[in-house]
Amino acid sequence: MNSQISFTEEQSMLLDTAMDFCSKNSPINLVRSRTEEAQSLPSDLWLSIVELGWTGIAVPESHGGLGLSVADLVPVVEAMGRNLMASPLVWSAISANTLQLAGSEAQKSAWLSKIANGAIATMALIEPDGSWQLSEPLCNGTMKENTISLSGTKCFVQDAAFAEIVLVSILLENQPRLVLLERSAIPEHALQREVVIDETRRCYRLTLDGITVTPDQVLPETCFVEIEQTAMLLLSAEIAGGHASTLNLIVEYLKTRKQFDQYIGSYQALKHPTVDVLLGLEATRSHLYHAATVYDTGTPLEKETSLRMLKAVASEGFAFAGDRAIQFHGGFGFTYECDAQLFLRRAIFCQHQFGDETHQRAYLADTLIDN
Amino acid sequence: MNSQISFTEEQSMLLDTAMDFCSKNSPINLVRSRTEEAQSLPSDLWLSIVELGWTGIAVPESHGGLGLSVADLVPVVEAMGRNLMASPLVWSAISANTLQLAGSEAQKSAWLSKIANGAIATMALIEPDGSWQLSEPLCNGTMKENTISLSGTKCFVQDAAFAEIVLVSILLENQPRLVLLERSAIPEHALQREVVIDETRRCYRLTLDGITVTPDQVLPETCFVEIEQTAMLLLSAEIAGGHASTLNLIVEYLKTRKQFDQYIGSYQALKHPTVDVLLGLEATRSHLYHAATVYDTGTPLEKETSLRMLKAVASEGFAFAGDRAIQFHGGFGFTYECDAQLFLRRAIFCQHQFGDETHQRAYLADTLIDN
Amino acid sequence: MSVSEQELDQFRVEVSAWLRENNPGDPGFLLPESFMEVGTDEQFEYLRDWQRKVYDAGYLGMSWPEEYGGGGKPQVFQDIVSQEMARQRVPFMTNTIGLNWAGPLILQQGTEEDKKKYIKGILNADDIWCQGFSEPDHGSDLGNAQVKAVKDGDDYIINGSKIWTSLGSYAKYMILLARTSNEGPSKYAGLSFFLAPMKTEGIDPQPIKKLTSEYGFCQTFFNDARIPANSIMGREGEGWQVAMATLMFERGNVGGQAGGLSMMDINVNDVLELARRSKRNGKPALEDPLIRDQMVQFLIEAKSNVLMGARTKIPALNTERPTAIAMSGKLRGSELKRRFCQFAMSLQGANGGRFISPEAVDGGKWQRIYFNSFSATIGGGTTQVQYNIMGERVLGLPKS
Amino acid sequence: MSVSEQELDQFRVEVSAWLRENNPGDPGFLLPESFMEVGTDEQFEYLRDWQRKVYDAGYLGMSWPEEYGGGGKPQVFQDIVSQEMARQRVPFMTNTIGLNWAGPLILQQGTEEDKKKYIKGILNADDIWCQGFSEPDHGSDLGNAQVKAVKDGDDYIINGSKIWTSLGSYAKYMILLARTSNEGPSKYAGLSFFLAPMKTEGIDPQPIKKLTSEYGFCQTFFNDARIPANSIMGREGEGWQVAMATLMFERGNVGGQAGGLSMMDINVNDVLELARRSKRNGKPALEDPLIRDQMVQFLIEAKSNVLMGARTKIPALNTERPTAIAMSGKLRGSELKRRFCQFAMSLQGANGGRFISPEAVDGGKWQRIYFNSFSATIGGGTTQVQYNIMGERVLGLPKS
Repeated sequence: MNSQISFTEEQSMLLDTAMDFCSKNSPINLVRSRTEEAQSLPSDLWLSIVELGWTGIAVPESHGGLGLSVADLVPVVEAMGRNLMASPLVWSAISANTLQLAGSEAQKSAWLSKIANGAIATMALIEPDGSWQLSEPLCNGTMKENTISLSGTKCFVQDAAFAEIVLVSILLENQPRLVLLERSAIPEHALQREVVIDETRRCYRLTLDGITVTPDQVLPETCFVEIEQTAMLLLSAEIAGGHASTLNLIVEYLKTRKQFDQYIGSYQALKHPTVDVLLGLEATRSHLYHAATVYDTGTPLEKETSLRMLKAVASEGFAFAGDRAIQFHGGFGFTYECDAQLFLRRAIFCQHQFGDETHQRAYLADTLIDN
Repeated sequence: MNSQISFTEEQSMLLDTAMDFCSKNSPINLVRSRTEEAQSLPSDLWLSIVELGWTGIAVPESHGGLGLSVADLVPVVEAMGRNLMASPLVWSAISANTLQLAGSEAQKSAWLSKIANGAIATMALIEPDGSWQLSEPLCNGTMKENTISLSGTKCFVQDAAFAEIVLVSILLENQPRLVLLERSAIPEHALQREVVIDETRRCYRLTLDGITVTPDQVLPETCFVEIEQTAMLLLSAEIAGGHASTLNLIVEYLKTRKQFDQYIGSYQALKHPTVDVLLGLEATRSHLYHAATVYDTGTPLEKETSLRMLKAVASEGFAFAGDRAIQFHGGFGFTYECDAQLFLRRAIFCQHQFGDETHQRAYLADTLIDN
Repeated sequence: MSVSEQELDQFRVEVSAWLRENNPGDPGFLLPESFMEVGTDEQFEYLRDWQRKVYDAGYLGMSWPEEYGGGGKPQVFQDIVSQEMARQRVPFMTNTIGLNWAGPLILQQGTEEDKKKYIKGILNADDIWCQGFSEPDHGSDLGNAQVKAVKDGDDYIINGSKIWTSLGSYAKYMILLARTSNEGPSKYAGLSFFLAPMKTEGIDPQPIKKLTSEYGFCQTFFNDARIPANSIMGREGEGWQVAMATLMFERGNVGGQAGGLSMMDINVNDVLELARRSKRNGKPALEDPLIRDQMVQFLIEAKSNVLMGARTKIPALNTERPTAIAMSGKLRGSELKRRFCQFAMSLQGANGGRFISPEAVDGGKWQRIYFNSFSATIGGGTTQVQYNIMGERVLGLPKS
Repeated sequence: MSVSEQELDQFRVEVSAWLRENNPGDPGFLLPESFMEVGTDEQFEYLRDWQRKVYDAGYLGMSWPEEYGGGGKPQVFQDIVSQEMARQRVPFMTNTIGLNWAGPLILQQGTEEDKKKYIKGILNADDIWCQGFSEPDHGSDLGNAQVKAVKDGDDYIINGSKIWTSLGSYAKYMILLARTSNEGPSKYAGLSFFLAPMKTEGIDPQPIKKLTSEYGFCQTFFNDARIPANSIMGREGEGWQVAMATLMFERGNVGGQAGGLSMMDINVNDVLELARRSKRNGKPALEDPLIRDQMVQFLIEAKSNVLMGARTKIPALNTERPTAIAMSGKLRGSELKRRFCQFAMSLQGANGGRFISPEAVDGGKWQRIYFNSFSATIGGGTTQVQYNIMGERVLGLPKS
């Protein structure tokens, strides 16, 4: 079995840059105040990100990007996760990757360079039933005289209100397909902000009823497997970062808070589970950089296995870390003021997107046991 | 849902008597030396048990017993379990109960009073595949001219070498049936001692090939459900007792052993899991006496549910306690000399008889969720 | 006064019908699960109105003396009301501290004047009560309370702060444990107990935002707040004994409470009910053997807790460690709840990531209960402290 | 000396063939999994013969100097042999202490005379070695060793006892850490290191019966045992340094070992293989979704451990807590093994209750490995102590 991890000098430098940038631009007080803003990230900060070239990492050079892989975004997203920085970067990148894999030449030409230059793109994949089966949308498209009328509801569409395009999965003539919706095609009332547990995020409900598209807005191919894989990889990168900061938060409190005249970190009842939080983090980061390695070089089976293992380990570990962070902060942990809740909320959100650990293990059983 | 526990003054007295008798007659040094003997218990001690009337508890008064229920044996078996006393009592009682429920008048008359008076009876239910499905034996009986030829192998037949009768489950004309084998019908070579993890027990493999019985040795009825239920109840009583003593063993060591100049019981890493061992015990004993209550008074569903819950909780709890007992005794725990291994061995044996916790929960899911 | 079975049965029918007819129904916003979680005015008003309605119908404080506003009936009537309220899942009685702790305490130890002054307002929810025991820096160590009360003429002057004051912003009175002396034979001897009027200059309850982003607790600051000297309960220096008597009511160790439902009981059966209507990946969640197994584990664990309770009633089955079950109750119950809430979220697929909103499963109730469940694994001695207590007091292990 | 890929490939083919032909096969009794578990004469003889055969074929100590009995070849040849032995799962080399710890130590620090005297006997298994580090009352605290060594003319007189001496009854030599002084700047300065001849009057290795009911360790008693003064390694008072050098070999931190398989590697893939051929209640175990899920959890956990190992090789991904992965290796590995053995037993239905015997699944191997797995969760610092160490040294938490 492939157990390779490769990490180049360039990736290492990117990680350092990203860690530096995110810690400077996403201190915890700003993370908190940004939850009150309309956008998850101020526009000028998004521009800085664009200037750093991160929006172009996975866009081909022919379309003005760096021509690297989506997996090369992992260090950046991990750094963002560490600082609870929310941004449209992940979904813009997944959208670009989707266009690259499944779009027409015209669609690619129209949008890839724009995305590389900071146009926000996002995807509408999930529906109100919360199913993780991306290739089984219930939303529908009905073709009539060269016009496709859409119907149904999408949810958890991240940053939709600020996106220039939204790639939407629908069932068209009983086939799962992707269609490209431009901002102008989405009436204002069709987007409704959703309340999600992670307050750093902006999610929207998108009501498709009444929206129409032309056939050339349908992507000629689909790539639901790749979309899911990319989402699992980048979501897990975000988780790994969040997990690392949760550990630091716990350790810091355990070192400084006293109860019954002793630092609480001297109690094994807190110390040992904190070691479990550490071991979970070490596991997640190891799976993460292995999956990132395999993402571009592995066989389809290796890719599938490494990503599902990653998402399972990452989801479980971060949820545990967040839960213990609240508990170990005692009464303070019960308050909104304590940062532990920010991480627990992030953990719960990420755990339930694109398959939790039970879901992933059920798939892994099929690949690992039956093959 | 029925959550009753009733425990009469008589049962309370029986528990006291049994605790007293077993702790006097089964000190740990004798438990150890008895593992080397042919029989699990010296004959004179068995006679004392017979004199106490325990072998007659569940035998009807009409056959010289006390006419109580098998459930009334629970306090006795718990007390035996506490002192790791092994004896043919449980299987003699289950055999008597089986005869009472499924035997012919002739079979009852021939054996029930003998069992009440101390004749050892046992049952051959399990086969080499280790299946817990009692009503699906693979051993066979072929009828020819009023003679039934048996074939196949039974195992885990407890105390078989000392039993006057063995009730054997077979497939006869494609129906699961029970036949009564008298000692004289079992050739010496048909019984072979088996190595089991619990060294206090005597288990035998019984090769049926070549043994024949007459049709009047077949029990007219079957009662596999009741056999399983009685076995789960009494096995769990034994587990509850063993679990209690394991806890005491751990607590005693944690209070007296020092490391790094502190009593090891002051370390939360040992103290807190020991509390879990305690909580497991409290759960098991609560389920035990509830199941014993329901055994005679509950509906079939309550009986089934309470017994499977009991066996699940008991199996898991004792196995955990035994495992931790070894660990918490450190280097000493790794030696045969430390009593922890006696309990762990007992725990593993009991866990794997008549369904472990996963098995029980699968059944419970069907009754609790689908009804 | 003996009551016939028939009379009781008839009463139950009557109460049940009244509740069915008067159940205030869905308010259109997510209600709190207990008085500790009342975070908005609309929640508070809704609940206060409901309590008043129940009292006006004669279904609250039924066993309290008539002369102070109670019903003067045998306790059994009130018990029937409480059972029916739980069964029909009507909202709880929000003046919990008054009804269950302060009220019974006043009836037990208060003067005639106290009873006349306080009891009726507790029952009809005119006067909301809160509790001032915990302090920011020594939550679990009540005996170490540091809020100061200094006698000055006809007043005590109070300084310091109390924390986790539920309903603090709505309360008219606080049961307050404060230090009147630093001398004396022990730290306990310096404590006194007050029925402090909250609408007093210098008393400032500041709502604390919880991790749920709701309010529901206050930190109450005292800055030279003058409360009347006769608001003391018992004598100066007897505060610890009064507080312990209060805790006996709080923990339900003794009767005397006004009754009525005091919190929404969320238990594994609610989780099972959720599971029955949940789908994962478009399929009924309860078709998944792993979910079934987890559900069964929770059902078993809950049953264990019930059966342990049943066993405590049989002394012969509790000879060795008679306090083990009672002392572990909070530990077992609170941890089970925390875990079954996690499971409840896992039944929701992507919707597990929602929070309080109409789109969320059950309005986001499960996410909120999960967050609120930490109040029980942390408050009143954390789970980790409970483990220590069990190890040391029940098993006799050496101190950590 | 550079070796061509082609030469190596050819060598691998040759070794592989030799092992296939000479694999001693099933002895008809259950073999131990490591030298720590050799409990009967028949096991010992079988394993000693096998080691000798491997040595005689030129496949052991291949990189050790020819003049002392080694092969004088590049290390890579020995590595190929070790890999092929693991792959073909032939029995392990039983003189483990000699081959991997004492041997390399002697080659590194011994005199010419030492090398001539000891090395060949280590390789051909004529001279079995054991280790005398741990003592009954302070297992983990090596620096606190209390066995006394007092110089008396040309001898040292040894008194005290050592514990967990594997192969103690078969050993000709022991690497012995003993106290030659109670003075000096620290407890470490009073220690000396000996290559003690075991067949000495007053040295009495007493087999310890393990929880498996097998033997495999001794407690070794020293009663005025006289060993030659020149059996000391290094100088008096330098024992701690020599012991630390030995531990570097033991932990595989430095190379120089004779090679060959030193224990049977039981891992999750063996459990998976067991699961594939197991039936529960007559049905293939791997049809049960709960068993599948548990199996997957073990496979993931094992993979995590492998990947952590891979990540340690990339400094840029280990900047924050560079020792976390290495220091938690024993903890992770030993606890995983204990748990997967429990799972392996649970696959066996009623047969989970068997023990070492022909009727048991795989001869009772899984029950035995489960029991033996405690040697790693207890020995060398219990899991609980490892957690402390991780918390304090890696996370910087205050001491317990």
